[in-house]
Amino acid sequence: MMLLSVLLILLVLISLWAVMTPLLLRAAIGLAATSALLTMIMYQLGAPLAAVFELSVCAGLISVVFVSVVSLTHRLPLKEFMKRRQSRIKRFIFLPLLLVAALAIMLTIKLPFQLQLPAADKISDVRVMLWNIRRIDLFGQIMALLAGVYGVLILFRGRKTDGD
Amino acid sequence: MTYLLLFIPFAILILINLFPREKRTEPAFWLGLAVLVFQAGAVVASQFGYWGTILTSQLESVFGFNLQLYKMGHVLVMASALAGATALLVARATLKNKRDRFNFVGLLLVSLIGINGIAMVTDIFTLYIFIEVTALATFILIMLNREQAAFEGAFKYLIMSVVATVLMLAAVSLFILIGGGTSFLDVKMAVISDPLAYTALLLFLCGLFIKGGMVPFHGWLPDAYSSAPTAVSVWLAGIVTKASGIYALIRLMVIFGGLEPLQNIMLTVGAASIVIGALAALGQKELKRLLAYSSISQMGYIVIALGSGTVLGIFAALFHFFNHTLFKATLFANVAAVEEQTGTQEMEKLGGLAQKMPITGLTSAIASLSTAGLPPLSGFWSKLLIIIALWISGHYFFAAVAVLASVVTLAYFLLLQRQAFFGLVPAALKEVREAGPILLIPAVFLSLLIVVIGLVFPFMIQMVLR
Amino acid sequence: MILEFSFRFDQFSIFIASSIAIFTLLIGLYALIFMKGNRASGQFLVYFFLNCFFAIGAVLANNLILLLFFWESLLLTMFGMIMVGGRESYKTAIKAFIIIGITDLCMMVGIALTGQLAGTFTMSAISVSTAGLGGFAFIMLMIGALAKAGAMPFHTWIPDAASDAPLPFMALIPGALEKLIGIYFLTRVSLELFKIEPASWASLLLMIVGAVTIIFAVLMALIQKDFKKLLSYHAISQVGYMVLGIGTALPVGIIGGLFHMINNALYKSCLFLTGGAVEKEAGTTDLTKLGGLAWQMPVTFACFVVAALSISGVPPFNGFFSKELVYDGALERGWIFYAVAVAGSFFTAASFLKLGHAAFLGRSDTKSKEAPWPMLLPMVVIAAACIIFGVYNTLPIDRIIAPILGSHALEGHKFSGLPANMFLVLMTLIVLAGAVLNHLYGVKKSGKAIGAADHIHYAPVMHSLYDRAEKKIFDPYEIGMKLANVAARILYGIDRFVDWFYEVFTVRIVLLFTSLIKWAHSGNISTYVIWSLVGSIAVLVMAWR
Amino acid sequence: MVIDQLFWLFFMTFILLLIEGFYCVTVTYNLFRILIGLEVLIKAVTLFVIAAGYLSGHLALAQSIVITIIVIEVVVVVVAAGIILGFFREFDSLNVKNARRMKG
Repeated sequence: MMLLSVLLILLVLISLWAVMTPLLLRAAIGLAATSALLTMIMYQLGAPLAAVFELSVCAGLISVVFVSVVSLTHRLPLKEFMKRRQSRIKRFIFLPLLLVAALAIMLTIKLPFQLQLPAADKISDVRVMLWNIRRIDLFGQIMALLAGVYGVLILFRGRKTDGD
Repeated sequence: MTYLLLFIPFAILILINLFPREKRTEPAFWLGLAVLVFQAGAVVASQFGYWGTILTSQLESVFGFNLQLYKMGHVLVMASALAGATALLVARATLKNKRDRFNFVGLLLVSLIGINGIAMVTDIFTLYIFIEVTALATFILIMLNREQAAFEGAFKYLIMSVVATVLMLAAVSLFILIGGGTSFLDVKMAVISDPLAYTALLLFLCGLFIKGGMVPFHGWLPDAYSSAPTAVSVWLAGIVTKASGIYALIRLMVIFGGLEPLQNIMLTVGAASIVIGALAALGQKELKRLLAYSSISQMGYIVIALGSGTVLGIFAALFHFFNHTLFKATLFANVAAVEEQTGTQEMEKLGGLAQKMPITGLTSAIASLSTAGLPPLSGFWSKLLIIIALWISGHYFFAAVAVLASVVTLAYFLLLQRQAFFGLVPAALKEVREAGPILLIPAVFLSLLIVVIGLVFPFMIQMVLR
Repeated sequence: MILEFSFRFDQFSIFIASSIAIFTLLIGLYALIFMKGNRASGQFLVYFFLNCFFAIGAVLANNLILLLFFWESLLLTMFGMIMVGGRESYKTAIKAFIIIGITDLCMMVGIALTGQLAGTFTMSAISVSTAGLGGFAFIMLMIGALAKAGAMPFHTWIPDAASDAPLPFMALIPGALEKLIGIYFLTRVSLELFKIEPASWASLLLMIVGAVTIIFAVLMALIQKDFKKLLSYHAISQVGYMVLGIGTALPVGIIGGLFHMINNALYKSCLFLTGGAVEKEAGTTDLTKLGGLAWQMPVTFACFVVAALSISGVPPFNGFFSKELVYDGALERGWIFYAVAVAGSFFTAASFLKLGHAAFLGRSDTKSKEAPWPMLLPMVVIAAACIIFGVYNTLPIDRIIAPILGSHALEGHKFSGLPANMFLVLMTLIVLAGAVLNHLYGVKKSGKAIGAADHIHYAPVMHSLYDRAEKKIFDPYEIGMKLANVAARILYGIDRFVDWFYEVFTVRIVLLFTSLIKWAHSGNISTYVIWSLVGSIAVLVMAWR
Repeated sequence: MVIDQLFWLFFMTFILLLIEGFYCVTVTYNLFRILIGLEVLIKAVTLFVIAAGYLSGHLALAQSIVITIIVIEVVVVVVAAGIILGFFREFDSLNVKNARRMKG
């Protein structure tokens, strides 16, 4: 419980950093760190398979995509950057305040009801769950990936080319 | 049959990619059309109980999917076949680049699989997956031409779609927490017994409202519709947003229809969509944007019918759902024809096209009047049934809203007709001629359906309502 | 609630349906020739016969919803037929569409309410009282029926259509067919669905609407200077007699109203057909340019005379008998209604004297020839029917109209043959004579000889009076005519106001909201995200339990 | 009672992450940062699903759902990145003001 609380607090803080940092590259790295923390939480909760996915796909693949997008888009000149930064600070300064306020409100109110939890599931093996019970989800995943392939083919093509 | 509806498009999707690069566009078109014809044929055949016995039993052992196709799903599958065929034909006529045409067929098949999945799901998380698959294919379809505006439209759609995802998945996790499962049966048990699960259901409905573009969740819809290539607009307006938002709503309302507060939400959201969509459409200057707002308004009719909480209301909602596919696909096909022949879709630059393009003018008039709910066209019957359903269930105010908004509907369509199809022909359009047969075939076919259904329906109603 | 769609074949509905079929046939023959050479003649004829189909469907329907289906389909064909008229006709078509569309919506509300109150939509099974909500339903249904028939204040599209739409349209739709089905439905509503009593407010309301329509439209007609426009105002005015007759809720009035309905359909379509023949042959319908056509188009002139005598209520033509019955009923309910009806009769006669004189008599400037036979045939047939229905009025009244009410309602009375009340006949004759004198007086005082038809059209009443007014200010005749003139002007203002309300005011309000909504869609994605978040919270709050 | 407290803990984290994400999406002027905000939102939901599975003892179900969510998330991010790149090529900027041309 103690460890879990620390991890959750860290999760909030790191994602806050990812959102607030002025540099896009740092934001991408912050997001990868958030994913890594989420992985640890999942592991703590006893969900190692999902944790592996989170680590490899979100912390790995998505970060690669993000970093390449950041590197493909050019940086602003320093003067422009500083100007933007000032306006950013003005706009984002309220976020930590908002978070603190929300936290304070939620800490004062207790859970207004008792949770009524269902009976535990008979199937505890993820593989059985995914491959036998929820096979249709796998089919959906394949279709989503196919759409992603089309997306890469169409969107990452250079500027508009004429003809086939 | 349930498996075939997923696997035949999938197999064709693989097949068209196996052709050599230079020769694949034509076969892709014809195979795509064949899939849609199969869909329509399957629905008709299943009415006679033909498919269930022959093929399903053998396939069942191979794929253990939890899918079921109810009678309701037939409407969606049929509508998607009609809208898809129209979109394919329009794409063939309007997309100039061969590669674009090929990719269009592929993405259409992906989203078709998503829609067929939506028609058959029995699990709320699987429903989300198929909605997302449809949406993913649609983002890419919108950017098919990679026009400047399309990036804006697609990005807005994507952002709102992720917001919807967040709402829906939060709901799913609450269902897991309380119901211990995500199948419709588990969800129903949880919602009846626990207020937290009930809140989760509301969150899920909000997600569906975003996907279906209901007021005030509709911000992305006009931009996405009007920035997409017209062939994609046919597909988007004809079926995609309706399948992923509205059909899922109908499905959930069939399961949870008895809950009083849900009906109030449906009525309020529906009425807001009807009124705001219609009023906004009145002020539009582009054909596609006008049709987009009109879609919002028409979706409002479907949702308000769900709010009546009666069987007649749900039947009316499904009927209007189907009718909307008919007339919106016709109208977008007409827009494609106009755009193809004149090079613009801004109403101020158009005029007098009924003289130059008589068939396009006539079909668009039929479709517009059907949208406005004028007899003897099919739109009249669905609107009438919606109003009757509202009236019978005692929602007089909402019935009045529905009736009055149809006046505004009429107004903006008359405006459209006057600016685009009647009046004087501008000097720039003197040389305009009727569009080619590829664009006319779907428009004529669909408007014939509108008229025939409108004329036949009064004699069918006893049979249908039973 | 079960929606059972059935049809109904009784005396009344079959009579109206067959009348519709006959009129469509005759005027269709006429339209074949008239529309020859028009680019859209094929389209027009399609709408024309579809219109007949829908009208017969509406008359025969025994279910209110089925009736609504056919009824609103008429809107579509009407729109199409006006559209065919040419470039300028679009505005008129839209106007007609909006007015009829809105009133049809009122009717839809009325039908829903009636169905709700009666528990069924089957017309033969409905019986509702006019108290409370039923009264509202009655008014809503009445609005639908009256708008179709073209009574005040739903008439403003008819004069516009007269100048824009093709003439066979005017002869059939506002002249005959819409009257038939409008009055048919009004009769069904007031006598069957609601069974209004002679002393009820509903009856009084109908009579007031009828009386106002009579006097209003006929005064408007008096100052028109165009053949078709003048006729179109009479098309409105005559509806007043029918509504007045049915509104009396007395057997004699109802029979008079129904008989007047069929008579009006006859002579009004005949008048429009002569107008069409004049337009086709002389090339214009402007009364300032017409004249002396009587010798060039004798058959047309003869038909015009018969129809004009009928509409003015001269014995022994059919209009006389039906008007007498209506007068009888009106007098029984109150002298004021009778007075208005008789005044209407006076102005009708005056305006037709003016019209006939201006168009057919006098000197001719144009060289016209007689219309071809397919155009003449319908005119002659209808004119003959006017005479037959007048002289042998036993045939339509005893055979067709009286059985509609049922024998117990008639209480052994007989309404055919010569009018029972000789006082009324005398009054009518006096009024007609007055109209003739008035005409002669007006012509004489217009400054030229009687034959100067091209001068008379300039409002035979007003112009001569204005000349005289400087010398004889206190002439009671002149004061009376001046008042009539002022009333006509005021009514014209009201007419324009109603028009403004439909076309400008409502549109402005709607456009204001439209621009507000457009402003709110700023294109900013964060706005849209915030909307949906606020919407979600609103949904959660609304449905909290 | 422990379960309730744990649930409340996860719920608070979930809400805080949602606030961060939505704030980022609505306030920023940079398209890329909107994407970061969306990612934070999806992370929040992923955490909540796993927590729900853990608390109710349906961890297998929750895991299989999370795996699917992650796969879909990747595709969404890739498509969004493609849109952003295309946007950059068109406008030579990532400013969201360029994406406000369609209005009314």
